[in-house]
Amino acid sequence: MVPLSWYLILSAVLFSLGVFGFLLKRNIITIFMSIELMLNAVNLSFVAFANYWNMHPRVLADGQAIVPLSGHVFVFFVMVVAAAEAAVGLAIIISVFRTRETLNVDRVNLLKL
Amino acid sequence: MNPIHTVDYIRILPELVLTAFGIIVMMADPLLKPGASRKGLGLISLVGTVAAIAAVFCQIAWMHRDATFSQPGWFGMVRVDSFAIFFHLLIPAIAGVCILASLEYLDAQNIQSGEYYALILFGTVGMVLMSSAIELVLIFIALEISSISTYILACYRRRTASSTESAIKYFLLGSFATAFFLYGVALMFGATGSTSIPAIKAALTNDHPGLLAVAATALMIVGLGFKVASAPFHIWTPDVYEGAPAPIVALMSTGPKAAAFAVLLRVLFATQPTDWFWLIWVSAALSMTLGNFGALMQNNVKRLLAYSSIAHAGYLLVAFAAANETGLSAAIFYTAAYAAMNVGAFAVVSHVAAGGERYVSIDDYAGMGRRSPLLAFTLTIFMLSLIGIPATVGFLGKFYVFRAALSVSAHPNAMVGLTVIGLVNSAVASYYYLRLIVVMYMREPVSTEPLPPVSGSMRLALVLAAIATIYLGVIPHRVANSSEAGARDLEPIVNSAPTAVTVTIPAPATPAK
Amino acid sequence: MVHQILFIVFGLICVAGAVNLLIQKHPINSALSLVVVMASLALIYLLLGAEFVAAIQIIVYAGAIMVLFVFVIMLLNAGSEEHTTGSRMALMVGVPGIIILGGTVAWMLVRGSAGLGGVTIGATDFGETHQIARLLFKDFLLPFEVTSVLILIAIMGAVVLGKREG
Amino acid sequence: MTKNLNLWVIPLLPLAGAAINGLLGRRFKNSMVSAVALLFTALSFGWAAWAVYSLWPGGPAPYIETLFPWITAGKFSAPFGFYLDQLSMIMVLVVTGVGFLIHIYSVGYMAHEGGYYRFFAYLNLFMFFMLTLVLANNYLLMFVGWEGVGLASYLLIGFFFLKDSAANAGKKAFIVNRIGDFAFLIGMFLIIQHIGTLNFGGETGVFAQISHYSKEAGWGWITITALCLMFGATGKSAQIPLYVWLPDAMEGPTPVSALIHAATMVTAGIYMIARSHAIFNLAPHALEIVAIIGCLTAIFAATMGLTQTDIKRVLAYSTVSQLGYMFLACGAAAYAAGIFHLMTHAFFKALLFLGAGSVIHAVGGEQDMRRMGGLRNKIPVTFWVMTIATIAIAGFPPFAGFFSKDEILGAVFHSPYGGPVIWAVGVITAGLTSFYMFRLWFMTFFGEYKPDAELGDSQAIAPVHAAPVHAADSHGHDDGQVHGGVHESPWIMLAPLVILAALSVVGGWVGIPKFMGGHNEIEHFLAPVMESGTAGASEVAASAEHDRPATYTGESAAENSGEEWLLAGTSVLAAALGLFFAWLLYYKRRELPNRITAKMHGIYTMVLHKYYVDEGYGAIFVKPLLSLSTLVLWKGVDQGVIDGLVNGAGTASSGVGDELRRMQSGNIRSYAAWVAIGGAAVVAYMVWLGVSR
Amino acid sequence: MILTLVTFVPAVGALGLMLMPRNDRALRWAALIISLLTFALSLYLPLHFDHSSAQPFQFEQNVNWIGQTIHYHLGADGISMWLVLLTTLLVPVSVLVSWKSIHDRVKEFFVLLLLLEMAMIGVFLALDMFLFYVFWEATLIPMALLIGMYGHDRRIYAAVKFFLYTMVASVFMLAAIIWLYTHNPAHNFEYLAFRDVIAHGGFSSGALQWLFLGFFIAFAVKVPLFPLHTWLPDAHVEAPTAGSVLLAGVLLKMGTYGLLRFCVGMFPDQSAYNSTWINILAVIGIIYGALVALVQPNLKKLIAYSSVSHLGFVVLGIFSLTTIGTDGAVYQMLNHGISTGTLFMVAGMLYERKHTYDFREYGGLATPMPVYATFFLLAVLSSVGLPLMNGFVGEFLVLSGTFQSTMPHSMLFAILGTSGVIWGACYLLWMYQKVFFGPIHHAENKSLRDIDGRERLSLVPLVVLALVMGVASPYWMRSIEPAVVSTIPHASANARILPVGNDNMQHSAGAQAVVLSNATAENQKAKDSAGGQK
Repeated sequence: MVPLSWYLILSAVLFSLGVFGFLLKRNIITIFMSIELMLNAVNLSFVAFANYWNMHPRVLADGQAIVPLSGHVFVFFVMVVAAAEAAVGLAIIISVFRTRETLNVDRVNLLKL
Repeated sequence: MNPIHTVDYIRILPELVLTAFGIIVMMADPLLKPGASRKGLGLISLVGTVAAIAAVFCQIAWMHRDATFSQPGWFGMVRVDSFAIFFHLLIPAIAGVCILASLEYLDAQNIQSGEYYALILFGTVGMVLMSSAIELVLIFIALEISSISTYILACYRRRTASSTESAIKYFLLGSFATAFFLYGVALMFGATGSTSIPAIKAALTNDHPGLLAVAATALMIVGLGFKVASAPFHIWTPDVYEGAPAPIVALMSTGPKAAAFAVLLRVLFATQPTDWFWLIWVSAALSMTLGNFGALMQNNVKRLLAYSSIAHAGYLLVAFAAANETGLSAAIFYTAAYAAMNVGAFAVVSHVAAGGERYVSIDDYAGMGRRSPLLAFTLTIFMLSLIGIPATVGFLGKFYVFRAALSVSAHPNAMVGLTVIGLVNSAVASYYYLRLIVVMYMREPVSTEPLPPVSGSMRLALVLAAIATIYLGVIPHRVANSSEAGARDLEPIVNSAPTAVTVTIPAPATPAK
Repeated sequence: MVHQILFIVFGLICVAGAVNLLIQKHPINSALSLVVVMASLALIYLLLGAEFVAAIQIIVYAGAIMVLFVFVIMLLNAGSEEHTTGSRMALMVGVPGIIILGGTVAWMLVRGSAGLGGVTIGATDFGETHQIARLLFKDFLLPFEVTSVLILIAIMGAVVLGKREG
Repeated sequence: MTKNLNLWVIPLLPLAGAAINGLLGRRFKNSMVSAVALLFTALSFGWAAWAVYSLWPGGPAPYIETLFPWITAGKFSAPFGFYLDQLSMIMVLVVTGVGFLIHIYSVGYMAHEGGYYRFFAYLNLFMFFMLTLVLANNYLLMFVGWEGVGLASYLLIGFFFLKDSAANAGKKAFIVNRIGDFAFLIGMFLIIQHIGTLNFGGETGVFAQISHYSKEAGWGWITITALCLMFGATGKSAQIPLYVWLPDAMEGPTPVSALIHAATMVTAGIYMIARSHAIFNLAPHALEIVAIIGCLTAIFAATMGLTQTDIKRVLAYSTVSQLGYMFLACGAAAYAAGIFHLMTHAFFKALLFLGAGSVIHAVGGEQDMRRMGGLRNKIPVTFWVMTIATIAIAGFPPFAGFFSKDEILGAVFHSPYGGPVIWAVGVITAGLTSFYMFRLWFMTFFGEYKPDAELGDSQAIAPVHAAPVHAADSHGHDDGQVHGGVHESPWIMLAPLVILAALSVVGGWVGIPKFMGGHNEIEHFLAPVMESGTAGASEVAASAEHDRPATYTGESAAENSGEEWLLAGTSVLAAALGLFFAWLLYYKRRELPNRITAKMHGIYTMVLHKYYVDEGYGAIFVKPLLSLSTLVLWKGVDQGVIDGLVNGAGTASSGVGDELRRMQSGNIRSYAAWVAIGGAAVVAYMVWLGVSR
Repeated sequence: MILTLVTFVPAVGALGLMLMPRNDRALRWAALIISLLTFALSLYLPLHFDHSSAQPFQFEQNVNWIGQTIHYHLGADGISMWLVLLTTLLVPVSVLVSWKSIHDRVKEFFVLLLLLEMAMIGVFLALDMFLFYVFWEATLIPMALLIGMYGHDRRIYAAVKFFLYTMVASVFMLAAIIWLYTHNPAHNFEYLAFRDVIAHGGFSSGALQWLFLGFFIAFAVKVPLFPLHTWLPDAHVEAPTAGSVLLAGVLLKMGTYGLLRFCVGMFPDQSAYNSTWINILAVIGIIYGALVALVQPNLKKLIAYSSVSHLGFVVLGIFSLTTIGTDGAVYQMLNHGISTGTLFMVAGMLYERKHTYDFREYGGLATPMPVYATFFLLAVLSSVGLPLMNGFVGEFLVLSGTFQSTMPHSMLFAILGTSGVIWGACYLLWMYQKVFFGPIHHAENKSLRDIDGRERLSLVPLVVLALVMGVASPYWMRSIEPAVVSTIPHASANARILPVGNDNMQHSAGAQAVVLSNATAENQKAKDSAGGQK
C-alpha cells in the first residue's frame, strides 16, 4: 500500500514537467504534448483522490453522501475533452504551418505590443 | 420509470433550441453551392438565437409557475435560477448581434462557410450552459465547448497569418490555463470529495477548509482568471483580439467572458471570500491599471479595445471584491453593460476594417464624422459609454460597481482605495477613448476612398447595440432589478453574501434540494 | 510492499518519460516518450484499482490521441526543432514560477495538512465499469450528452480548418 | 418738509444730452449737436439754480431726497439718494455754471474737429457724473460720480485717440485714479464695518453717528479711514504721490483741460474731504498728513511749473500747486477756506486755460511758449482776460485769488495742524506761482512773435509719454482750415472768457475777511455744514490741550487784526517779488535765463524733467511688474511649472504605457511564463494564507 | 414641470435638428427659434417666483428615476433660477454670433450647442446628486466637441486638455457622492438629505475633510481656481466664439455654483476650516490672473486670464461665508457671464473680419468701426467694474463682505482683492487701447466694416442688461439673498458688520419692503438687538 501523498506528488511533478515543457520546447506540437502531459497529471490526482474518498466515505452537511467515483467520471470527461482539443488543436497547428511554413513557436510572433 | 422529468428539459430548453438550429445550419450548409454567400444560414442562425431568447422567456414563465423550477435539475447538474436566466438572456442576445455583424463581414472577407454560424450557435450553447451549471464536470465541458468553438472561429481567416497565429496563441494558452483549472478541480475534489458546487460549498463551510481547498481555489482562480482576461492572466488578450476576425472578437470579448464571470461567481462564492479578497483586490487594481495604460499608446483599434476589455474586467473584479449582494448584482449588471457597448464597438470596427481587415489603425478613422456619420455617431456613443459618461450604460455599470465597493463593511479603507484607483483609471482611460472620437470628428480624412455602405443588417446591429447602451444608461430598472434578483438567487449558494467579508464561519448552507 | 515497489517503478518510468519528452529534440521521440508516460500511468491507475480508467487511458490516449499526434508530425514532417532564443521571459520569469508553483504544491502535500493525512491507498474493488456506467448514464447524463456537442464542434473544426482552400 | 426739489433731474439732464448726442449725434449737423448739448447743460444749470434758490436762504438745508435702493445686501443698503446743503450748493453751481460757459466756448473751439458729436456727448457725460458726485447722499453714489468723471476724463483726454500719446495719457489718468479709488474703497469698507451705512445725512447717517465717537489721539480706525479717503483724494485731486497723470492729461482738447483738469473734476478730492470733515476732525494725525501733503504738492508743483515751456503744462502744474493749497486748507481744518479757493480757482484757472486755448487757436495749434511772444496786440481780448486771470492767480488784491489764498494762509498759520513753517512754504509757493504765471504772461504776449524759433532742447523737454511739441500735429486746426497768420478767436469763444474774467475779479469779494471790514459771507454760508458733524469733536477739542475749535473759522482770528494784515501783506509781497523777477528775466533781460540755467544746470535739468518722477515710477513699478508678469508668472509659472506638470504627467503616463506594452513580446512561451508566475504567486499566497490560519 | 420643460426643450430641439435635412439656413433659424423658445419658457421662473415662500426651492419636481434611490429631482432657488436665465439668454445670443462664422457642419454645431444648453440648465436645477453628476458630466462632451471640431489651430490639444482636466477632477466628486450615498440612511441622493446626513451623521472630521476636498477639486478645476486654471486659456483661445461665450458665461459658473451649493452648502464647518487657503488661492487668482492678462499678446487669451481674475472674486466672496459677500459672489457670477460673454463676442466679431487675435494686427480701429468700438467699450467698462455697470455691484459686495468676514485674515484678503480694481483697469484699458487707439498700422484695417444689424442685435441685450443690473440690483438680490441665507445658515454670524438702521429704510420704506423680502426680518431683529446693546 502506498501513501496518498506519493501519488499526489507524482502528479505534481508530472504537472510541473508539463509546464516546463510548455515553457522550454520550441516545437508547437511538442508544446501541445506537454499540455497533454499536464492533463494526465491531473487525471492521476483525480484517480488517487477517488480512491482515497472511496476509503474514507463521508456525508455532507445536506445529508448527501459523496460519490467517490465521480473522480473517475471526471477523468473520463477529461479524456474526451482532450481528444476533442487534440483534433482541433492539430487542425489549427496545420493551418498555422500552412501560413507560416514553420512549427517553431518563437517564429510565430507577428502579433505583439 | 423515467427519472427525468419534463421540467428538466425546460431547464435546458435554450441549449436544446440552439443546438437544433446549429445542426440545421450545419446540415444546410452542404446544400448550398460552394462560393455562394451564406447570408441565408446566417439569418437562420439569427432566428435560432431569437428562438433561444424566446425559450428563455418560456423558462421565466415556468419559473413563475412553480418555485421548484429554480431548484437543481438533472441530478444536481444545472440550476436555472434568475442568476442563470440573466445570462441566458444576455448571451444569445450577444450572439445574435454578432451574427448580424457577421453577415456582411463574411462576404467582405469572402468566407463562405455555414459552419461559422453553426460554431457560433454551438459555442453559445456552451456559454449558456456554463451560466446554469453547478457541477464542475458540466462546467468544465461547457467551458471547453465555448473555448474550442472560439478557437476555431478565431482561426477563421485562415489564409492570413495573423488570424492563425491568434488562434494558436489562444488555443495553446487556453488549454494551458484549462490544465490549471483542472488541477484546481482535482485538488478541490480531493479536499471535499465532491465536484458539485453546493456540495463543495457545504463541505467548505462546515469543517474548516484545509490547505488543499485553498490551493484548489487558487488554481481555479488562475484558470478562470485567464478566461476573463484579468491581470496577470490577461496577456494573451491583445494578440488574440488583434488577429481574430472582428465579429468573433465582439463575441469572445463579451460572451465567453460573461459566462466565465458567471462561473467565477459560482465558484468563488462557494468558498470563503476572506480567502481571496486580497487576491481579487490586487488583480482588479492590476487589470485596470495595466489595461488602461497599455491602451494609452495603441494605434491599432482592435488592440486598443482589447486592452480596454482587460481594464473593464478589472472594474468588474472590483465588484467581486465587494463580495456582497450589491457587489454581485453590480458585477452581473456590468457584464451586460460591457457586452452592450463592446459588441457595438467591435461591430463598427468590423465594418470599417473591410476586406482583409486592412483598416484597423486609428488613422483609418480620421474624418469618419464626414465619411460615415452613422458609424461615427454610434461609435462615439460606445466610446462615451466605455469612458463612463453619464446617460450611458457604461457610467451606470461603473457607478453600481463603485457603489458596491464603497458599501462594504469590512476592509473599508482598502475598498475606498480600490475605488479611487478605479476612478482615476477611468479618468486616464478617457484619454484613449477620446482619441478615437477626436480623430473621427476633429481630423480630416486621410483616405478619400469612401467607406463601403453600411448594410441593413449592420445598421440593425449598430442600432440595437446603441439603443441598448443608451436605454440601459437611462432606464436601467428592469435589468438592474433582474441582476439584483440574480444576486439574491446566488445567495443560497453564497449564503455568506450579505455579511460578506467577515472572518467568522458563516451559517451553514441551506441545502439546495 | 509489492504495491510500493510497483508504484516506485512505474512512477520513475513516468518521470523518466516526461523528462525524456523535454530533452528529446525531435517531436516524434517526444511523442513516443509521452506514450511511455501514458502507458505507465495506466498501470498506476490499475494499482489504484481503476480498471476502466486504465483501459480508456490506453485506448483513447495512447491509442487515439497519440496516434493523431504522430500522424500530424508525419504529415508536416517536422524536423528536429532548431534552438531559438525567442523569449528570455520563459527562463527569467517562467522557470522560477514553475519552481515556486511545484514547490508550494509539493510542500503542501508533504506537509500533509491537506486534511487527508498520510493515508495509504491501493487497489480496491470499486471503479468497475458497471458502477461507472450507472453514474455516467444517470447522474452525469447531461454532461455525457453535452459532450456530443463538443465532439461535433471538434469534428467541424477539424473539417473547416483542415480542408484546402476553395 | 419742503416741496420736492427733484434733484435727480439736475444730473439726469446732461445724461440725456449725452445719450442723444451719443446715439444719434453722428447723423446730426454740428449746430444741432451743440444746440442739444448747450440746451441740456443750461437746463441743468437752471434747475440747480432754482433748487438752490428755493432752499435759499436758511431753507431747511440739508435737503435729502431718496429715490430707490441701488445696492442692498444683508444688513447693508445704499439707495440712490441726493443731498443738498450749502457745500453741495456751491459745488453744483460752480460745476453747472462754469461747465455751461465752457460748453459755449467749446462750440467755437471744436468747430473744426472730427468727432464733434463725440466731444459733446463726453462733455455732457462728464457733467452727469460730476453732478452725481457733488449731489450724492452717500459715499457709494459719490463713488459713482467719482469713477464716472474718471471715465469721462479718460475719454476726453484720449479724444485724439489716433495719437498714442493721447491714448496713453488717458489710460494713465484712469489707472492712477484707480489707485486712489482703491484706497477710497477700503475707506468705505471701514465705514461700513464700523458704522454700517454709507449715507451722509439723516439721523442714522455717517456724520450723525460719527459724532458719537470722540477724537482719536492715536491711529484708530477713524484715522485709517480718513487716510484712505485722503489717499483717494490725492488720486483725483492730483496730489503727491498721484499727481503724475494731470500734466499728461493736457493731451486733451483745451476746453477739457479747463473744465475737467482745472475747474471741476480735480477739485472732487477737496470736495470729498470737506464733505467728510466730520471724520477728519476726529483724526488729527490724518489732518496733519493732509496738510503736509498739500503744502509739499503746492511747492513741488510750483517749482516744476517754473521750467515748463508748454503753455498748457505750465497751467497744469499751477493747477496741481493750487490744489495743493486747497488740500492744505483742508489739512488745516479750514474747509470753508478750501472750498472758497476751490471756487475762485475754478473761475480764474478755467479762464487761464480757455485763454491759453484761445492763444493756441490763434497761433494755429502751437503750444510752446518759445514760439510765441508779442501777441498782446494781435489778440487783445485774449490778452486782457489773461492778464486779469494772471493777476488773480498771482494773488493781488482785490482779485479773487487774493482773498481765498489769504484765507487759507491765515488759517494755516493758526491751525494746530499747520503752523508757521507750513505757512511759510505756502507764502513761498505764492511767490513762485506769481513768478511762473507772469513768466508765461511775458513770454506769450511780449517780445516779438517768432513762430518758428529753434528749440534746442525740445527733445529734452519732451516728457516721458506725451510730447507736447508734437501735440499739435494731429490737433485738428491745421487740417481743419488754413491759417491766415495770427487771428483773434470768434466771439463765441471770447464771451465765456469775458464772463469768467468778471468772475475772477469779483469772485473773491464774497469772502472778504473781517479785518478788512468785509464779513466773509461764504464762511457764514458754509458754517452750518462745517459745524454740523463736529459737535462732539469740538467739545472734545475744547477739553483738549488747545482751545481752538477743530474747524477753523475767521472769527477765531478776528480780534488780532494786526497779525492778519501782516500775513496778508507778506503773501502780497511774495507775489510782487514773483512779478518782479518774471519781469526781470523774461522781459527786461531775456538772456539771463539761459545763463542761469547754464549755471545751475544740474538742478535745472532735474526740474525740467520734473524730478524724474515719471521715470522713477516707470523704473520702480511699471517695468518690473511687466517683466515679472511676462517672465516669471506667465512663461514661468503658468507655462513652465503648471502646464509643465500637466503635460509631464501626460507624457509620463504614456511612457509607462509604452513600457507596459513591452510585456507583449508576442511570444507564446513568455506569455505562458507570465501565466505561470502569476499562478505561482496566487497559489503561494493562498497556501501561505491557509497556513497562517 | 416648467423646469423639465426648460431643461429638455433644447434637447428635443437638438433631436429635431438631427432629423432635419442639411439646409444651413433652415438649421440656423430652427436653432435660433428653439433657443428663443427656451428663453421665453425660462422667463416664467422670475415672473412666478414666490419671494415670500419659506420653501428653499420652488417649481420642484421630484419623481423616482432609477428605483427608489435615484430621483429625478429638479428645483430652483434664487441662485439657480438666475443662472438658468443667464444660460437661456446666452445660448440664443451665441446662436446669433455663430450665424455666419460657422459654415461647415452647421447641423452638428447647433445640435451640440442645444445639447450643451440642456446639460447646463440641468446642472443648475438638479437637486439629486446623481442627476447633478449626470448633467455635470454631460456638459463635457458637447463643449469638448465644439472646441475640437470648430476651433482654431491647436484645437485638439485644447479640447483634450479641457476634457481630461475636468474628467479627472470630477471623478473625485463622484467618489464623494457615492460614499455619501452609502452612508445615507435614507438611501437616496437627495441634496437636502445629504446636508442632513453631514450635519447629523457624526462623521469624523477627517472623513468630512476628504469629502469636502473631493467636491472642491472638481469645482475648483471648473472655476478655474489657481493653480488649476491652465486649461482655460487654451480652451478659450481655440474655441469658436459661441464656445467661448458659453464656456466663460456658463460653464465656469457651474464651478462656482457647485462651490456655493455643495461645498459650502453641505460642509459649512469644513468650508470655514478650509477658508483660509482657499481664499489665498482666490486672491492669488485675482492678482495672478490680472498680471498675466496684462502681458498677453493675444486678445482672447487676455480675456481668458481676466476670467481667472474675475472668478477669483467670486470664490473670495463665497468663502467669506458672509451674506453680503456671497450675495456679491452670486451677482458677480451673473455679471461675469454677461460682461465676459460680451467681450468674447466682440472678440469673435473681430476675428471674423481679420482671422487673428494678435494685438499687433490691430490698433486705431475706433475710426473705421465706431459702433463696434462703443459696444466694446461698454463691455470693457462693465468688466472693469465701473459703477452703474453690473460689475461694480458684484465686486463691491464681494469685497465688503470679505472685509467684514470673521474668517481668519479676511481683511487682508479683502484689501489684496480690492487691488484687483487697479489691475482690472490696467489690462482692460491696455487691451482697449491696443485694439482701438493709436495710429492704424495696417492699411487693410482702414476698411474693416463696422458691425451689422445681426451683430448689434446679439450685443444689445447683453449691454443693456449690464447697465440695468448695475442700476437695479435689488430686483435680483431679493430672490438671491434668501437663497444665499438658506444655503449658508450661519452666514450672518460670520459678518463683523455693526448692524444699524439705514435711513433709506425710513425714507423709502415702500421700496425697501419689496426689496428685502425675508432678509428684512432678520436685519430688523439684528438691529433691535444691536439697539438693545447701545
